[in-house]
Amino acid sequence: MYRQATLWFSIFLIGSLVLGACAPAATPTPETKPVETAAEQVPSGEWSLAKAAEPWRGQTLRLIGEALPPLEALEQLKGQFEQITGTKVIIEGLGHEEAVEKVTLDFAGQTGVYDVVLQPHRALGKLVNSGWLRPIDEFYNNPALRDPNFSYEGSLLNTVWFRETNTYQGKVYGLPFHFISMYLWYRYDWFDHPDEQAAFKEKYGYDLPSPPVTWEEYMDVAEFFTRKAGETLAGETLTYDVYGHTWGGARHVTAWYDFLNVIYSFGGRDIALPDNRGDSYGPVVVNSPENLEALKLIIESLKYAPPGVLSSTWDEKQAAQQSGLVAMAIQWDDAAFAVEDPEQSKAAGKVAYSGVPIKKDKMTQIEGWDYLIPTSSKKPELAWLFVQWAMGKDIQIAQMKLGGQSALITTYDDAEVLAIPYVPTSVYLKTGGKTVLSVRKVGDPSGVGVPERYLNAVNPLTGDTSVSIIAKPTFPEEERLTEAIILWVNRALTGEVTPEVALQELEKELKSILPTQ
Amino acid sequence: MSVEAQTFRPISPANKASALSSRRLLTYVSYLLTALLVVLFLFPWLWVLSLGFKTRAEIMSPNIVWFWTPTLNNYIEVLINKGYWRLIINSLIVAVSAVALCIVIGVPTAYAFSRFPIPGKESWFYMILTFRMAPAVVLALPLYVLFARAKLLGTFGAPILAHCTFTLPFVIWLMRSFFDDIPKEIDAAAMTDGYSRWETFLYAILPLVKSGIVAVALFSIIFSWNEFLYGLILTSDATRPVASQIPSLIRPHGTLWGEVCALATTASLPVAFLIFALQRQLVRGLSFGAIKG
Amino acid sequence: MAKITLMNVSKHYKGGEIQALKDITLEIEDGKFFCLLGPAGAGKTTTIKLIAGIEQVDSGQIFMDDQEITDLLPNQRDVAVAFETYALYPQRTVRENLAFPLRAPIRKKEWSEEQIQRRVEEIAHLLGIHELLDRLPRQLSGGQRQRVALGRALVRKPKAYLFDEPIAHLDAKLRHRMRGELRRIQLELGITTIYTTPDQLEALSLADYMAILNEGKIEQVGSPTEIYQRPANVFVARFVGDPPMNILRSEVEGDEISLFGLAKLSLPAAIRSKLTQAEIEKSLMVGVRPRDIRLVSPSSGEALLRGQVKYVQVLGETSILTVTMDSHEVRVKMNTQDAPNRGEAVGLSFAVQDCHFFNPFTEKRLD
Amino acid sequence: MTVLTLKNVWKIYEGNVIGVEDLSIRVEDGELFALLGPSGCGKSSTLRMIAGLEKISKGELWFDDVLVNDLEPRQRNVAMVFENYALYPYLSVYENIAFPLRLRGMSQAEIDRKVRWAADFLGITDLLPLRVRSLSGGQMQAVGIGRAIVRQPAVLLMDEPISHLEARQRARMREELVELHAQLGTTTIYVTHDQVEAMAMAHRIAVMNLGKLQQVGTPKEVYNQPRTKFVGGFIGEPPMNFANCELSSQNGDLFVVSPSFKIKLSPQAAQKLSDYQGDRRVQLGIRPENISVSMTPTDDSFPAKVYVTEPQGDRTLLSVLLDSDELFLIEVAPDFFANPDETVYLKFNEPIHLFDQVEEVNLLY
Amino acid sequence: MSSRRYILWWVLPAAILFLVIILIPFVTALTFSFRSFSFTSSVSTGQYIGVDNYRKLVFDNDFYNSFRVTFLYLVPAIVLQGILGLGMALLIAGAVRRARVLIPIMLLPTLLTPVVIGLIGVLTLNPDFGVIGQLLKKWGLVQGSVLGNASTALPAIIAVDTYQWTPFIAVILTAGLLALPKEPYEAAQVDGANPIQTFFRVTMPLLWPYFIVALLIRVIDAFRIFDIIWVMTRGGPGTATETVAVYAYRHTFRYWDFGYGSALIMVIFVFISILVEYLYKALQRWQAAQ
Repeated sequence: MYRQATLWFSIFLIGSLVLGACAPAATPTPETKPVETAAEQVPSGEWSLAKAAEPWRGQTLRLIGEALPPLEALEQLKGQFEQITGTKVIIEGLGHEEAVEKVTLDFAGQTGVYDVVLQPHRALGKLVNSGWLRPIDEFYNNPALRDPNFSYEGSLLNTVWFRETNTYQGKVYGLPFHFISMYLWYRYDWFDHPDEQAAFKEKYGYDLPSPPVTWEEYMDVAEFFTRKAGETLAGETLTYDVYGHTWGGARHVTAWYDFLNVIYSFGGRDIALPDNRGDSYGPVVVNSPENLEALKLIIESLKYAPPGVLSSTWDEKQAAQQSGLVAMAIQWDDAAFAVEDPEQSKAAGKVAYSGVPIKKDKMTQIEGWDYLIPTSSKKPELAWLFVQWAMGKDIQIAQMKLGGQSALITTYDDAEVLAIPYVPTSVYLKTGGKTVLSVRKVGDPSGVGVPERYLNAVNPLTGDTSVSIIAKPTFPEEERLTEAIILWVNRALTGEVTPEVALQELEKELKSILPTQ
Repeated sequence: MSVEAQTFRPISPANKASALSSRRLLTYVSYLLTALLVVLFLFPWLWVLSLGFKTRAEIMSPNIVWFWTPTLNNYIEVLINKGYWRLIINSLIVAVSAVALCIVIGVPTAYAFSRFPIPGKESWFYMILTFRMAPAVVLALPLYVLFARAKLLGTFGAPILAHCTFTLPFVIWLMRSFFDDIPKEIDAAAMTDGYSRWETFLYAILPLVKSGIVAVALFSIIFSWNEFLYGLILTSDATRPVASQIPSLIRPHGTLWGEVCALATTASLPVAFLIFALQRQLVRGLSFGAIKG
Repeated sequence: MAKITLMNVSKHYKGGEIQALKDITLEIEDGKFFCLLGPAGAGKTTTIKLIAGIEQVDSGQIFMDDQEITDLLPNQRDVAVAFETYALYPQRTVRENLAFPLRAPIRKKEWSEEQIQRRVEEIAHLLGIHELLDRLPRQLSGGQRQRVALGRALVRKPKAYLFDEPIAHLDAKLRHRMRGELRRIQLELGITTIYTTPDQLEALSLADYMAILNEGKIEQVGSPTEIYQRPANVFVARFVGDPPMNILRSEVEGDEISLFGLAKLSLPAAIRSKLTQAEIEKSLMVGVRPRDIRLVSPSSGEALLRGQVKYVQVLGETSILTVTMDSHEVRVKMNTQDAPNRGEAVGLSFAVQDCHFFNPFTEKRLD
Repeated sequence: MTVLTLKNVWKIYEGNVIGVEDLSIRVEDGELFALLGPSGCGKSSTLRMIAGLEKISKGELWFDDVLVNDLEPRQRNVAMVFENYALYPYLSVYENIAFPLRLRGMSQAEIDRKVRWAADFLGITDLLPLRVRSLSGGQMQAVGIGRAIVRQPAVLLMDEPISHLEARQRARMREELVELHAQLGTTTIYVTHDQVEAMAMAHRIAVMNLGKLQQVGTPKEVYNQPRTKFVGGFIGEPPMNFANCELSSQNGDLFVVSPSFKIKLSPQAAQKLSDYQGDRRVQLGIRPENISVSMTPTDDSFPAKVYVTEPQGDRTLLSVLLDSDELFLIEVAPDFFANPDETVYLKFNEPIHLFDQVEEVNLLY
Repeated sequence: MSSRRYILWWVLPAAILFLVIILIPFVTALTFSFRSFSFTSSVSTGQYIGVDNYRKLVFDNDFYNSFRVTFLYLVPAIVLQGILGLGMALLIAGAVRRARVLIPIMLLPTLLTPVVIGLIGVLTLNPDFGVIGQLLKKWGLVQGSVLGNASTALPAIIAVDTYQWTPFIAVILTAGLLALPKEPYEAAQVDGANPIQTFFRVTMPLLWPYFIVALLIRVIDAFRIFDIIWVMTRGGPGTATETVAVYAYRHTFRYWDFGYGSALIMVIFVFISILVEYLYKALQRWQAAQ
């Protein structure tokens, strides 16, 4: 019986040698062909999209991305582009992982199905390294294709952010679809309630911090708001247990982001990235005292989180916020719209937004999704024109209103955008603490604006109130690092191993993944 | 003999009565258990169904919501606004075509395996069976490349052929055992009656395995209907089966539970209907005595 | 109508382990009723299958008239087969089963729908299954199914009929009737018919001539009378005739033979000469049919053997006695009225001209 | 050892189909009793009711003095040999025979002893380790019997146990079963459709047809004095011939008249018919051996046309067509020969039987 | 028959399809396993590296763990599903008339795709929002999260898998029960078996082939299916639910390491083919014995 199995195996073995030649090249290395522009010369007269797109009239453009509300906005608005250019745009929206899988396979197979792909910026290294992405400079610098009104220099909220999310080793590969950061979300109706303030003061000897800006305050507040059903909270009797905060405890990417928030704030890093650049390799420093302290704090904080915390991902975190189960959480700003949506959230209008608590750094981490143009696309110019169009103000505002996070400064001129409760904090964080659209004082019933306490909190690292922007790796091994960190953090959170062991093992594993160590 | 004497002592009328009532009790218990099982297996499904009529706030409530005003929003949103009703049609096209193709191709092959002296027959057959378990993960990339070169990506051809990777071995495997159960004399009779091999297969043998084919097809359709990875990576939005689209409802700002449930329950209806319509054939086909391998 | 010839046909099963037919050569004359008689596993069904083309010969040739058909497909041979296992199409009604051969694509032009229906009715009447025409095979008893199977063969007029134990599952009375009918049909149509049966009575009743098959070999070919009266060997002698012929091991003592050492019988001259030819000196096999033995009083001088009645099986008019002497058993067939009771002592007597003599080594007939 | 009594037993199936009608039989202790009839006559239903496999719709079934109507089969201590053997296909021969003993939790040693006894008794000791699949029909039958006798049941039931065997083997098994019964002495009920079997083996035979009991008697009784036309036709090989006739009295003599023949009844027969008030149309029954044939007309003979002749070794069967288009089977000497459609002359010898056209009872019984 | 030369025509379409969509891709994947072929490595170039991937695999403890987990998942799941499926089948087959209606209803869970089943599992088992999770919490059966606890996550997955697949097994066994021969039952009744003895000594042995078929299908699936586990736990907490399928999926579709991923799958494939062959042979032996 074993003999037969091995027989088959050897048949395949022989077959594989024969067919090996037919197999696709393992790493396709297409050279980046110079763009053959139909309109090479500078057009006479004013630039217009219709004219620039003339050669592709009647063609179809395919875009793929994660099915997020801003993508739906794009779907709704793409008609404008189609009308102007006489092309057809097909937008495919998939789940997060599915979008990544499908794009990678499409690139690996060099099928050229997609002209524009939306990918998380952390995939840049993988995509560039495999030769799958076309730098956009060749379009950007081509007057025939570039809208004179569009520029990524000076028009974006933050150039560091842009460098991190859209460039790789000096070349620009895309434009930001999503420019996102994490902030501390809290129920100001509870925090600002006089009964609660009094009770807190009595218990902890200092005023209820609204919001907490240090991790010590965070822990106190988390403990304070953890209540049983039947107890009173903000003047109401609870029908269910309420918790101070929630966390991403499952073996899921949520845990990784949440972990990074704390270690960055504690001054720790997983990889010491030179120049704070994600595309540069640095030494593995994950097993540091700061990180250990951070990890222990996370574990400690789980006492004040709902029972489901160890299996919670961003869905459960979001649900905890929406259902009024928790007093605060650290969450992505592109998810906030759903908390502010009264259709699905009991907390709508009762939430204010602050930054991640401070230890040694007042910081935010960088994240984004990009519009990218693959080398396999057969009509990259049209793709570029579409991306450029999508970066237009109207489109950006429309996406913003559906829950997107625009990178464009001009988006925030719009009055309606400014009225979105989480916008001021988002912009404040993304501009490194430079732009303050509005300020929220304690007791302000609107909840809109950067909380005064956080605004005034000093960054211990710089001595001023600025916000540090922390890059994450984008080199090809990034995904493996992430998975490794998720696994060991999860093991530490569930108590399978001690935090010390987790970080030691993690350090070993990260070193084995990185080629330079 | 003493043993018999013990076992077969005369039974008094009292014992008789109790024996009778215990039999009746057993019937009632079996009814009760059946009902319990139905509830046990139906309840979660019904729960899923009910979630489709709830808002996210009602679904993700810390207190379970038992009574609520049903909303059709999830159905409207997912089926009409997102246009996913088309995906159910896609699923039908893919599953039915793949299964039809595999039946058309696989049934004669199974017959050949059952009847003809194919050299190395059992080894081939075992190999077919083995490949039923070739994981999609390993075949996905090669198939993707293959279909890209054949310009099948974005057409229904790609998922249909990909689903054949598991449907074809399944069909050949099960159908062969159906054929094995049919006496070879039937073939012999038809052939001496003047029918060629092919005519014999068509007129004499196929009618016999009709319900077997139905059963195999139904199971294949279920497998195809539930397939995820091929349906995802080998399709475009125009050809994607519904199962593969469901993860797009898992979003960082919260899974669209209502829509997931609305879509999932709606998507299971066509197959449920098929099974319901063909249940007689299904039971007959399965009890052919043939799925013994 | 055709003459069918088998030339040196051999057939193995299970990868050569089991030899079903060993070098069979047979000629079945045109228009004759030919019976293949033999016990289960003798190779009867295999022979039918080879002639029908359902199975392939390992070696040898098969001819129909002068055309070699060894490699032809069954549908190219134009023979009709009635299978012992019926092989009815379970999902078709009796009517459809009977019409099936006529509906074969190759006969599309020959038979109109009306003709088919008429023919089916005709055959159904003949076989007494006309009331069952709209039933499915599973609603029929074994005997009824067998008649349908037979009907499906008879519905056509092929070059040859091949019947594989076609009436084995009918009840006794019907078997009598069907036997008569089959014989009549064959006589009227004159179609070459090959008929297998394990039942010697059937073969004797029906056959123009017959072959006895045992373990893949032909033991004897001949007319029923020949075979019954002059069995070629012990196997045939015991196989044909009911109850089987008593075979008595005997010692040769000069001109006489001694039966079980109990009785002496003088040898006919013809046999004696054969004995010397065959170099048989001591022992001999003597066969006596149960019908040829008479019961006499044990004390009478006529009694060759004396024994005790062990069983009496009443079969109606006749009874079969099993008489034991020492460790030997002899069966006697006689009228029930005259039958003794169980346990009675009896004497047996028979005439030497009713005896059959066989070579004890080759078991072949001596004269 | 058990006396088995059926009192007015009915089996009524769904849809009011009557399987067994008002059957009363008493089977004596140690008797070998045959239930004989064509398929569907109710004999198997009867047996299955005795086994407890089917419920008795009406009536009473007694084992000695115990009413067993409502007992489960396992409480009746019956053993059964099934037509299709009903062996446990997944067990060896040994385990098949041991099965009933294992159910009773007997010790291994005890089981071994009994199984070996049964196997030895049936001469199948060699087969014990084999799988039942590899056995021949006869061997399977032996195993089925072994399983039945291994626990010495009160009643042994046999349902067509040898009907699937070859003729030659069947003849031998008949003797062996008789021998077996003689040694065990267990009350045995034997169901068969083969009258030869019943005749050859049974002490007494109950002939059934269409759910109704036709006659109970010893083999000789049912052969010589069939109570109904059915029994007459069913028992005997080749079967009894029947002809539609009319009774007519002429000059004080009673004649049986048909288009083909006219026969004068014997005085004894006429005596029996003296107070017969029924239809004048009757059926004449005569066994094949009681017809003599000659090629030339004689006294009392009448002509018939040869249909087929069937030589059978020690006899020849002759089928003839009467003028009334009735087919008669006649047993003639082995050397008899006639061509088809040739005319021969028949003469009926005693005994002849006369059956009522409607009731089909033997008027001369 | 001299149909030998026609055999090819009967099997040709299937053979071509089989070759194109299964064999060639499979062999292609096999060639991957001899290459260094990963998109998430800056040094991987796709070159031929012999059996390095296989060598690496020998020292991969997580791989061994995934095998262990697979069996921890497979064995209880199959036992549970077998027992429940049998119970269900016995009840359904108890009266054929009831069976007709029940079979489509019973199959409803099977019609929810594994992804959905997994999602529903996640939702209902959540102690904060889910109906089952809350009940478990209320009854004190599980403290905290079912899926976040290494000792309860795998049982939870088994439970969800059981929910989905028991009906499938039940349908196969129902068919088996309906097709069982009557005779051995009657023999057993007469032989004196009570209902319990009948069940264990007659029904079970006769039903075994059906069990083996169900087992075969489920074993194969257990090595293939990753969707339910991926959706529910992604192999977590820790690696407590990381089966070989999940592990291979992670390497292939998370790390984009086609070289190592293919090597993993080839080894798994050989392993299952041996397992399946063993089961298949057992099945054939069983049939031969009947």
